[in-house]
Amino acid sequence: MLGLFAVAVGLVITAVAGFLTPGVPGGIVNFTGAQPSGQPVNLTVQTFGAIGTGPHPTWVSYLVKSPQGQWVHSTDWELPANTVINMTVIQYDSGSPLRNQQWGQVTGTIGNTASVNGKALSQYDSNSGNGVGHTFTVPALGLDIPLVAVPSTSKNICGTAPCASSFDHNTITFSFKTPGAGNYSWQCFVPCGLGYLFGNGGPMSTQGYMGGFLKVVA
Amino acid sequence: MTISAERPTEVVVPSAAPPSTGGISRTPRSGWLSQHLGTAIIAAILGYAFGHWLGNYVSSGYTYVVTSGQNSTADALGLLFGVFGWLLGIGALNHPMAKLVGREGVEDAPVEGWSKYFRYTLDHKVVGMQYVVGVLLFLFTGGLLAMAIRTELLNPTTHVFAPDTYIKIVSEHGTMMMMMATSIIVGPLGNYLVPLMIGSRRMAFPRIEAFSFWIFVAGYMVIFSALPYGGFPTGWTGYAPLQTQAGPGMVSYLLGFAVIGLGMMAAGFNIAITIINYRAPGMTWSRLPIFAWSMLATAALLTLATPVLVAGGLFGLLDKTVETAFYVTEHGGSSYLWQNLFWFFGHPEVYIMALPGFGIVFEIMPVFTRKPLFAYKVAAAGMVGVALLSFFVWQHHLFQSGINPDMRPLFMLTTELISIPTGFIFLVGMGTLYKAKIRYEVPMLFCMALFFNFLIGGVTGVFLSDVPVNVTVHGGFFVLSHFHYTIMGGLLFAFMAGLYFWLPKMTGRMMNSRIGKWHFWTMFIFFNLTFFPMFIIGLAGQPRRVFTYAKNLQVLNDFSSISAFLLGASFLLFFANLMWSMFISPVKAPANPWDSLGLEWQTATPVPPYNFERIPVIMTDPYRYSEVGAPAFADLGDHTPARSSASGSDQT
Amino acid sequence: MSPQNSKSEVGHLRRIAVVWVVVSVVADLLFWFLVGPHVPPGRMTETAINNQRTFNILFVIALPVLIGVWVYLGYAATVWSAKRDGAPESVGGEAARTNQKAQVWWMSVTSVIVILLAVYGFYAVVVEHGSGGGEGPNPVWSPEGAIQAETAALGGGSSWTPGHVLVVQVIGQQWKFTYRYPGFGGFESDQLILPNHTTIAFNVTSLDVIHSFWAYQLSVKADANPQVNNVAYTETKQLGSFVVRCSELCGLWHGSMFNDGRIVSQSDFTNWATSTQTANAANTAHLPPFAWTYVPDANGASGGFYPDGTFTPYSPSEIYGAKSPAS
Amino acid sequence: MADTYNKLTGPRESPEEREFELRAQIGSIWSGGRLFIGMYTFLIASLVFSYFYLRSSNNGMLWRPHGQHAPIAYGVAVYLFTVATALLANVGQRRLRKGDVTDFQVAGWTGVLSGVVGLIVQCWQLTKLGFFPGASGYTSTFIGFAVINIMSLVIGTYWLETTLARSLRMRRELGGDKPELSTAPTARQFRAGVASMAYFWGFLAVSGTLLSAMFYVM
Repeated sequence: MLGLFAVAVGLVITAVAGFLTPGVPGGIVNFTGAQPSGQPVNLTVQTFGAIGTGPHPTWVSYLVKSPQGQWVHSTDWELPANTVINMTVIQYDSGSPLRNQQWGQVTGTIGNTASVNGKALSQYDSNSGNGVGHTFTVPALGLDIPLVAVPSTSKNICGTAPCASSFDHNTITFSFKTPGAGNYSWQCFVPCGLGYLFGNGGPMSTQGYMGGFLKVVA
Repeated sequence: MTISAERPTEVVVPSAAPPSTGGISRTPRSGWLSQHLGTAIIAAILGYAFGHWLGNYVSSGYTYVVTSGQNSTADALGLLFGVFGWLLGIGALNHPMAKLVGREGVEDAPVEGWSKYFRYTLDHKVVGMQYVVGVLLFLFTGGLLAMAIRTELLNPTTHVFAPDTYIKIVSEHGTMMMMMATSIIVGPLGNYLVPLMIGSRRMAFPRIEAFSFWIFVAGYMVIFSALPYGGFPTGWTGYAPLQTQAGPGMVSYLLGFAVIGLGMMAAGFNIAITIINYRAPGMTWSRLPIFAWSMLATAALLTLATPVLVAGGLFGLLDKTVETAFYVTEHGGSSYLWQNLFWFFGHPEVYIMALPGFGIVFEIMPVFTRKPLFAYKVAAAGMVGVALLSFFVWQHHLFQSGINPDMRPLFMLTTELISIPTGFIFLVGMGTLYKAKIRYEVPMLFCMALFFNFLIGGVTGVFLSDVPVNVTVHGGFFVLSHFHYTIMGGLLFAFMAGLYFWLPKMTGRMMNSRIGKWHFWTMFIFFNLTFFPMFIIGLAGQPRRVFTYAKNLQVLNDFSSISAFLLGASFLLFFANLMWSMFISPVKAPANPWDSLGLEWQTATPVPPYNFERIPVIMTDPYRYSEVGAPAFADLGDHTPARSSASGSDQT
Repeated sequence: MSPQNSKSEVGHLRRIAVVWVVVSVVADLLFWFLVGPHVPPGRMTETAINNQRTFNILFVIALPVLIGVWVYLGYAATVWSAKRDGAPESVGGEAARTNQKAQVWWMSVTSVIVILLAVYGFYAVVVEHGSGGGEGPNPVWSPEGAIQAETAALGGGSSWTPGHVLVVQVIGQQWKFTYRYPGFGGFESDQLILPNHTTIAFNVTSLDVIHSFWAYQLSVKADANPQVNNVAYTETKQLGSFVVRCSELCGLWHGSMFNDGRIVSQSDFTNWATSTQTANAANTAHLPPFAWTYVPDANGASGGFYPDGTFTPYSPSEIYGAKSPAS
Repeated sequence: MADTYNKLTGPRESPEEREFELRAQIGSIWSGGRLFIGMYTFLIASLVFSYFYLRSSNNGMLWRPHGQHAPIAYGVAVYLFTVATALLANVGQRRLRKGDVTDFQVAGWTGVLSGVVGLIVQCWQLTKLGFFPGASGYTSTFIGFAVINIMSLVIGTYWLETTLARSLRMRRELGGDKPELSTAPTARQFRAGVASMAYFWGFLAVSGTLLSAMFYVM
């Protein structure tokens, strides 16, 4: 009896621990030390309609280019504090209107501006044109960039990641300065969790897909 | 025969002459050859596989399934058929199926040995013991999750868990504990003790009773299945439309609550009917042990409030599977609807978790104070009053929600009125202590602690019910601490008191009182050290269920976390004591170790299969501890000469 | 009961009462003067001041109750304990099944306290215009001028001037609050800046699930429900910054759903608002017209929970996140 | 429900004790039937509350746009079958009390048939809906109503059928003329069960009238 009880308890512990182990794919991608201290850090990510692998192959997500040049499926990025980050987002996804057009403004970047395929962007009307695929938003830093979408009528949309640059895409670049050390969550404000009420479930509600942390370290 | 206090004249029954019922006498057979836990597990797995396949077959074309890659319908049907298979496998459906062809239920012969604890049994004592293990498993799992919560809150910015994992843990902890707490006393002690206390040989509906336990276990597995499904993000309150938005883990929550709800209704139904109909001759309502009163009040809440939860869960499941829109405002539903349904159940549920605790304490205190229970009628009236009022207060959970704002003063009044019957409870407790001769055994320590803790929980409840103060304390750590003080500080302490007090009766083995005292003091101290700082944390502005908080609150949070770990250690001490005293080094319990006058102690230990050799006749009021020469509570009839002839030979 | 017994009874109760009164008075005085002024949520707004006072009054009543029970329990535990060693007594104590006087007293006192508290709470809610709590779409207890200000805001083209009620719309969305100022052309911002010495009417709504707008130091809390306008009032009293947190679990980033707000002077506020109005003008043009509630598209971007075309949206208010043209 | 003890191992009861327990069992059947109706009332009240709550809130003017209605012919048929079964169950019980066992059997089995047909029609109706379940508040509550109705019919018909089957088997077991009316313990329990069952059917008829009026008439 005692043994049976011990086995039951052991099973529960194993199961609980197993299901709770932080399951963020890819771990934390470290950008500190990639450059000499104080030098701007280049951060390149791509975003697309379906990750294609893992437990949820149909979900939208991000890949980040590690300092070693590989595309990694991770949304937790370690960045140096008080440093300019030059961020490049290669946007392969089609889009929709924003639920709240407020997020169509570029805010928080250096100069409150970004560039889409080389053209300056400070505000984008998501109700017209191709709409917005995603936004890159760090609420605590006031950082918000609408990631302009590729036309949904396009015949050349990247199906699953990783996407080759031959597919239709928009390249959005902007720079921002990291604050002092801390964990800053970032997320997307386009309701892009398909198949969920308000489009905010699934990938929008699971870390590692449409949101993560900027781990800023001193 | 009318129910009278007269002992019936003893007549020797010629037991060979069967009163022609359709009953079939079954001979005992080995427990492992018939249905038991193993067959239940196998049937549940098969049922799950079938249901999941069926769900995929039916719904794989749904838009939401195609685009999200997750199929709530398949998961719901899988779990539903899994539960069905489980009941089939354990044998819960044998009798209902036999009834279809007109067979009458006949109990199987009791199974000897350990295997009876893994079967669908009609013996309320076995069900009680099964429940002890069941709720401890629930408690242990929920406790592990609590440790995980406090680990994450050690640091405001560095995270051990991802935010979705953290919410998953919080939700799972809350839901498991709430489910467990509704049954923690009704299940083990209610089922075991009620027939013994009212002098009955049986429960009114033993199959419904067994059903309530096995569906309780099924509920545990269903709610546990939320973890592999990815958890659910709503906390134990499951607010829609977040509920509708969530992934398939939410199905486990909705179905789990519905399944546990079935168990709660079944348990409450059986206990209420038993107390109403099976009281021994002479046990008038004013002679009913106070624990049975508390069980009756609780059972009323269990049976009447829980259907509302089941209906709410059903609507939620329909929203998630066949895409109705009960809770989706944009499609003509209402997010307020769930809040109303949930709290209409939820507030009576709070008292489902408080009343059994009072019952236990009142039952135990007279034994250790050597005094009658002070103001017995006030105690019973207090419990019934709380039960009644609890149906009229649910909107105090919704003061800031914008639902019926002009009704707030009314709900503030009804909520504060509940303080009056709750005050009765304190009057009774303090009156019983007055000029007592207190013996500080472990159960008594837990009883005294309950009054200490519940007072804090109750007084902070008045703060919460006040609309102006509620603005600050609603939805924060203050309310979190408040309900931990009432549920854990009240109910769980009472449960511990009950276990230490009655385990000697249930198992025939004494709990070690030395370890017991260590367990009590560590639990009492670290419980208060864990949760008292949370009042301050809450007032300082920390909302519930957050993984980040203000940096200046780290000291208090860390203090609370470390105390929580020590509280966890105190529970390990309890488990160690349980293992040690029950299995490793058992000490045989005396027949009546606490000198109790309660009926349950008057029958033999271990309790004979049908509790009493003769149905006892109740002679007087309970709790006449302080009167020298008071008549015995009950006439058990085993001193009559007829006994030997009745039990001696069948053939007379 | 023998006279000797009844004497000792009085003795017990008198001792308990003396200790209780002394400790209670001391504790109440200490609390009221030392702790009371620092009790959250502080004194930044009218509602905060009122709610702090209510909390303190409740606490001053609660302390003697707590102390009374604790003193009694402590007394009982020490004085009325049985001898530890020796054979257990099978009977003992005194016959005290019930005591009419004690019961009547107890019930009367608890009833009076409880009803007084409820009456006081009712009074406070009415006089303090809902005490900062969400009052639903049609507040029954609103401060002077609030209804006119809100009616004007909805009409559009209203402009705020110092001394009047400021209408601020709080929009909850997963996972950020944004704020619209109808008095300044209806611009939307993720910053919450408020003028000092002004009555504020928060109109709280949500674009998706239930959130709860909790401006901690302002002592304002109102749930944000989709398609519900939940109104809460306060009056600012001090300059300074305050914290806004979401206090209703709303999903993944619930814990991150906070921001700092500031109370600034009226002229600073006007400067900030007008300059933001200008800076955001291009974006404001694309926002839906100001309304109390907005109809979020339940489906989100291209393909949602419900199949398209299965219901007829009818919008008495404005739609955030239209489906067309992009999809 | 009311189990008899296993004769080999059961307690040795005196006749008084046996009579005492039998009365308790009959009392349990009586009070259990009433309590079950109480529980069921709360379940149905939740649905009624939802109906009127959504109706009065009329969120997004989507309580019931374009006069949506459920297939009314099917609905009326289900209602009539429910009421017919309730009548038959009650008539049967009355005849049984008067001593007419055959009438009870005939009425009962007709009632079972009527209940089963009602159940089939109710399920059939769900395939004939002219609307999407989530189209409005009315359609949602209607689906809830249909599910609860199926549940009620299953429970009621099952209960009715078990009493009839019990009556048939009792004849074989006890023999004799009209053993259902004898003083045998099992017969006394049986009669209590029939009374509770008929009472429950009466309750179903009343609640069915209310619900059908709500969903088909109002």
